[in-house]
Amino acid sequence: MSAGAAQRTRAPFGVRSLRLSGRSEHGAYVVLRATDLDGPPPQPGQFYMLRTSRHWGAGTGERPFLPRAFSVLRATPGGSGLELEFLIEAVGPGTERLAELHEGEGLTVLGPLGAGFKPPRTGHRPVLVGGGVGIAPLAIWQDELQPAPFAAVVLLGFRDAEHAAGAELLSGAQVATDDGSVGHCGLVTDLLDAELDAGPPAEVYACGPPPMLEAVRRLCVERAAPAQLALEAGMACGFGACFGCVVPTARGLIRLCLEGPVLDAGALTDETFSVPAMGHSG
Amino acid sequence: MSAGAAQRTRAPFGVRSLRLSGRSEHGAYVVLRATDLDGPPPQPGQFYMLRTSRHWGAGTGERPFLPRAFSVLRATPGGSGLELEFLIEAVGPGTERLAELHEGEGLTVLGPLGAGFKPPRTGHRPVLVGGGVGIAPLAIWQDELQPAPFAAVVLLGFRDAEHAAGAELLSGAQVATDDGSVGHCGLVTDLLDAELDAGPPAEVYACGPPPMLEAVRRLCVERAAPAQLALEAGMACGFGACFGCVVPTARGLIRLCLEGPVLDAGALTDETFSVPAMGHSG
Amino acid sequence: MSTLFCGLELEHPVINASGTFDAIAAQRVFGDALHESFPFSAFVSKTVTLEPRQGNPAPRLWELPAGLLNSIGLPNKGLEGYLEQDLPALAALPVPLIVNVMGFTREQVGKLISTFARRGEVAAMELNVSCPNVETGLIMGADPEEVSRLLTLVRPLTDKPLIVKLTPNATDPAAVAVAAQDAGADAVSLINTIRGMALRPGTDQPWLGGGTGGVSGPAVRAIAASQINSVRAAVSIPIVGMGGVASGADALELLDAGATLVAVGTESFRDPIAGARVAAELDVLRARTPFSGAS
Amino acid sequence: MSTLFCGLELEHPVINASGTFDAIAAQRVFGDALHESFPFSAFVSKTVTLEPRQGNPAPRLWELPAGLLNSIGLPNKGLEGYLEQDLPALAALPVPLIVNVMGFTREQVGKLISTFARRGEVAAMELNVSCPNVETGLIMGADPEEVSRLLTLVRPLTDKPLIVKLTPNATDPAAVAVAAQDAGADAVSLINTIRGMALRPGTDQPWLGGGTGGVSGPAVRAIAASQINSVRAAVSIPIVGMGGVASGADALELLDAGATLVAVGTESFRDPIAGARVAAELDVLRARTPFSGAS
Ligand SMILES: Cc1cc2nc3c(=O)[nH]c(=O)nc-3n(C[C@H](O)[C@H](O)[C@H](O)COP(=O)(O)OP(=O)(O)OC[C@H]3O[C@@H](n4cnc5c(N)ncnc54)[C@H](O)[C@@H]3O)c2cc1C
Ligand SMILES: Cc1cc2nc3c(=O)[nH]c(=O)nc-3n(C[C@H](O)[C@H](O)[C@H](O)COP(=O)(O)OP(=O)(O)OC[C@H]3O[C@@H](n4cnc5c(N)ncnc54)[C@H](O)[C@@H]3O)c2cc1C
Ligand SMILES: Cc1cc2nc3c(=O)[nH]c(=O)nc-3n(C[C@H](O)[C@H](O)[C@H](O)COP(=O)(O)O)c2cc1C
Ligand SMILES: Cc1cc2nc3c(=O)[nH]c(=O)nc-3n(C[C@H](O)[C@H](O)[C@H](O)COP(=O)(O)O)c2cc1C
Ligand code: FES
Ligand code: FES
Repeated sequence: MSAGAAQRTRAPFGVRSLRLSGRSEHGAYVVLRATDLDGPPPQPGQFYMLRTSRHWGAGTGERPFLPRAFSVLRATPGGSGLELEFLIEAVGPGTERLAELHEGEGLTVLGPLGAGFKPPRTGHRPVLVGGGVGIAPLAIWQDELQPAPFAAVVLLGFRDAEHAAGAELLSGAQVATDDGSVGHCGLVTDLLDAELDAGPPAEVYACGPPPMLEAVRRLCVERAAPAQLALEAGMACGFGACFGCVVPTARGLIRLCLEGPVLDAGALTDETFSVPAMGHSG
Repeated sequence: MSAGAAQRTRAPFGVRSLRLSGRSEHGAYVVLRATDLDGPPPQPGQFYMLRTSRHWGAGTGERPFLPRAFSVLRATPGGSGLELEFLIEAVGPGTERLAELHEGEGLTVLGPLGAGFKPPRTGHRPVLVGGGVGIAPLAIWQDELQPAPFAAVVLLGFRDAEHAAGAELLSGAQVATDDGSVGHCGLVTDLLDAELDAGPPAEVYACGPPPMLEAVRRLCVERAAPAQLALEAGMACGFGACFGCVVPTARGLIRLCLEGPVLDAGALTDETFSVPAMGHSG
Repeated sequence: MSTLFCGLELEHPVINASGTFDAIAAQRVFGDALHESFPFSAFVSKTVTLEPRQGNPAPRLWELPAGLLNSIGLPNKGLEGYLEQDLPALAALPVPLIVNVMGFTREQVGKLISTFARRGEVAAMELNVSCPNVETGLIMGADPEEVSRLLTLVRPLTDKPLIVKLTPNATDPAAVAVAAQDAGADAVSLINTIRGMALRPGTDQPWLGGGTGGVSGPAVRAIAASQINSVRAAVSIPIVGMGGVASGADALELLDAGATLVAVGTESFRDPIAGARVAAELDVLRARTPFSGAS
Repeated sequence: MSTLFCGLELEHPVINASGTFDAIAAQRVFGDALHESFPFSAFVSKTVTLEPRQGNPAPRLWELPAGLLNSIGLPNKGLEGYLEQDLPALAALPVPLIVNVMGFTREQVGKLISTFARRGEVAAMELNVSCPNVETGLIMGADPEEVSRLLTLVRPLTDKPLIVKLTPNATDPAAVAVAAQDAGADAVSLINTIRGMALRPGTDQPWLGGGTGGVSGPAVRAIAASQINSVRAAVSIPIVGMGGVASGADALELLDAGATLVAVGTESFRDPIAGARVAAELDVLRARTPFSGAS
């Protein structure tokens, strides 16, 4: 088995329809909670393909049609099963439809999929860097990381205050906003830059829009800090069937749904983030 | 202007979204009520093209896509506009979606469309014959018909008791059911047959499944009773644009949405009801 | 957003697709409002043939995922009937009139073209060589040489703009477009409907009275965009783009693919004023991205 | 509901469409459950070429109304890589293996066919002459003579069933099917994806890294049914029908149109066990209408 095997929980074969057990709003974001009776606990950084069990389609441009990929935000054992949480930013017909789902309605899921985060190397302190809705996989990762020997440092960047409301989903986060309305005025990579200078060697975990990930990658290469980046790509299937989600890496084009979404920064190249992307907001 | 002009109220140009002000169930049928702020009062026998304002699509077979035709069941002046009512039997993806609409949600309508019923000739008593969901246009017609010199006779046929619950939407109806669970065990045309023998000459108004309309037509030809039949055909547009809704008549193929849906029985031929139809249930 | 097309100055770049809007019927249904807010910047008639046609037997429609399958079969009153009964009413519309014609022989097409050439009410003609419901349409329009021979005969018969409507049911629509351009067409329009079929559920018999039919609507838009793009690369004459346009964004995509005008077809069935909505949405989008789809 | 196809006894008539299910990847993701409830009655590999291919640059996907536009570009490990890395795992699947091959020259196809002809793991071969993403695919498959020449060369190289996969981007797919049959094909399969395109919103540049792509999904089903029906009328060899099958009713429609097997493609992306659901729904429908689609 490969080194990444531990970060991959296998998915039940086929979609299953879960009941939405909760829905909450956090500024620009919606958190959906659904009860998973049959699924195994996911690894932090893994994702699910989601769609609403009814009326998935007929939105703007007669879409959505395919399911959409979402990082697991949290997974906690509940009374009747696993409580899965997802963080949704409505940016198009699929996310809009998901964001309007009501408690009690059905959420059709496939997952957990992909490979998640690997634990920090010995002696390295975890530094979590999130941008926008990319904070999602960092929440479950913060939950699972041991507080000792190092508590995780959490650095989050957002566009404005409305988005920065998402920071409440993690604990002890330092925040940067583009418009300075909350925290540091500027980029979250400014915070990372400073953080890399402070204390023992860092292992960086990052998820966010492509320009942010590219900046994190460059910074970590410069500082020789190991980094694991959770990427995005347009996905049709999520389980390696369509060959659609490729990203350029040092090993050539790889299927992100299968080999990622978490990839070592060292495996990436200058081209990785040059592909027209899903358009995440920071 | 042609003789039928009076039975045609012109529609506002373009669809409008109405708010659903009520929804009730009557056995196998659902009645939707919506407040029409801008539309003119329809003529009995006219119809509307309906769709839900949201999530019209993505049902069984990735349909519906086009709007669906519905006879107006009733139109009554309300506090803030006209209260339009429609009778829905869920038989496929479009009617299923409409039938699940909730109060307060949007109903997108185009109409009133087509030409409705003409008043009975002098000295003729109106006999209304409905089958299944075809009772809809007869309800508004019964409301509008003068009680003198003749009260309308209402004969309704249904499959079973669940469907016969729809009879409560008209007053004083005689009912026939296929399974004999309510009223006469047999066809509504049995009732019509008897009714044509009783009293002064009848003018028949009928709406229902093609075999019923064909039986009514033959009966009325035999008895030389004038009859106005409200037909159905698959429609894409409802306003004469697609040339899709043709039915064979003595004048050749005519667009039902434009020349009908109410047609004089005398204009029809043996072929009229031979076209694979929408599959109304009796 | 006024648009110049083959010498016609149109108020905006959105017209109707032939056979998807009957302005005379619409006036009966909607009254004067039709003229007051006419949704298209030019009106294209349903295909006119020399002789009257009943069209195909019912049923003529089958709903598809995000689309429509039809086999209408080109019912029309024939040339005489059109001239007498329809032309006066269509000439009164507030926009230029484009007459769509089709013939079963080159001579028939010639007769139609030369007749309309003499009518001042007619601003331009669209030549339907692409209807998948009628034998000839398919064959003429799929073969560059057929189109070339046809145009050579009929092009000299009129000074009015002549638009050749291409069939998508061809291995290489761009080659047909080149043949049309070389033989003097002023513009091409595409796509017509794509040949499709539905079976009566649970049987091996076709649902449609006409057997096969043509697919239209959002389901075909990406196919239309591709064909428009490849025709754009092959010819320099203007293109009327159509196929699944339901919004300003869709219209912009076909314009960006290479069209000068876009036509709205099936979407008008869902809303008779769809054309006006598409034009308005397009206006907003173009104001946002000023470099895009400039006419 | 067991089905006989070219001498293979299959448990039901639903297989996968080439390139839409990677059984090796699926095993990594879903584990043993994949083998325990394998959704298809035969497994068709993604297209194998002689040399390894990276495929097209990203982005490769664009969502359409009721459909998908893709330009994957046939990435694969090449013949050697397939034989070494994939064949052993695919041979272990609980169903017969059909290898899909494509070559850029007739000689390449010959090499592929003769190699797989000698492999006991391979039950049948599907010859892709129809992929719209790679120059040759389009040209070979659209021309009856090209197909005839190709088959004449490669048919003698194997006793195994040879299925020719047709392109829908042709004026007359039935003529190509006839050519394939006459040159010894055991079956034909259709439709492959239909050429389509999407533009990067607000620009005149293609969204897809490969420029154009292929349309699949429910949006193309009526087009598939029509082509299957016209091929059925022209040839007597069995047909593998595909294009937009998402339910048992869809599968039944393609069977009734003339197919012996149906393949599920895009729908597997929405649910990896879609094939099994389609087969089960089909079973129920056929029990209701016993005369329909008998194999
Ligand atoms: C592994 C992974 C994890 C993710 N986790 C999260 C998460 O936790 N929370 C979250 O909110 N999002 C997450 N995303 C992103 C999410 O999947 C996308 O936002 C979603 O797919 C957008 O779908 P949509 O229909 O709302 O918008 P779309 O319009 O489909 O997509 C938005 C973007 O896609 C492109 N696009 C536009 N039209 C099309 C089209 N027709 N076809 C294809 N692309 C088009 C454009 O670039 C557009 O900006 C994740 C993505 C991946 C791959
Ligand atoms: C003038 C008029 C008035 C009407 N009034 C009423 C009314 O008051 N109340 C009422 O309930 N109904 C009424 N109808 C019928 C109603 O319009 C149909 O029941 C409705 O369109 C069915 O749509 P659906 O999506 O539910 O079912 P569909 O599945 O679209 O239609 C059901 C039938 O259509 C056929 N069909 C199946 N699939 C397709 C397909 N893909 N494309 C086309 N046809 C298909 C079959 O024959 C099937 O049995 C009226 C129809 C007309 C024309
Ligand atoms: C019901 C219907 C009737 C049509 N009739 C004609 C016609 O008479 N002549 C013609 O050239 N095209 C005809 N077409 C094709 C349209 O003009 C247009 O090319 C096609 O529908 C694609 O556009 P759309 O997807 O916007 O509908 C017809 C299309 C439909 C749907
Ligand atoms: C993402 C994707 C990849 C495909 N790859 C191949 C391929 O490698 N070889 C091939 O012959 N067909 C390929 N196809 C075509 C399918 O096998 C099938 O013919 C087509 O998708 C229609 O079926 P569907 O609508 O069920 O998807 C591919 C289709 C898709 C959507
Ligand atoms: S999303 Fe289909 S292979 Fe990755
Ligand atoms: S429904 Fe379109 S013409 Fe009647």
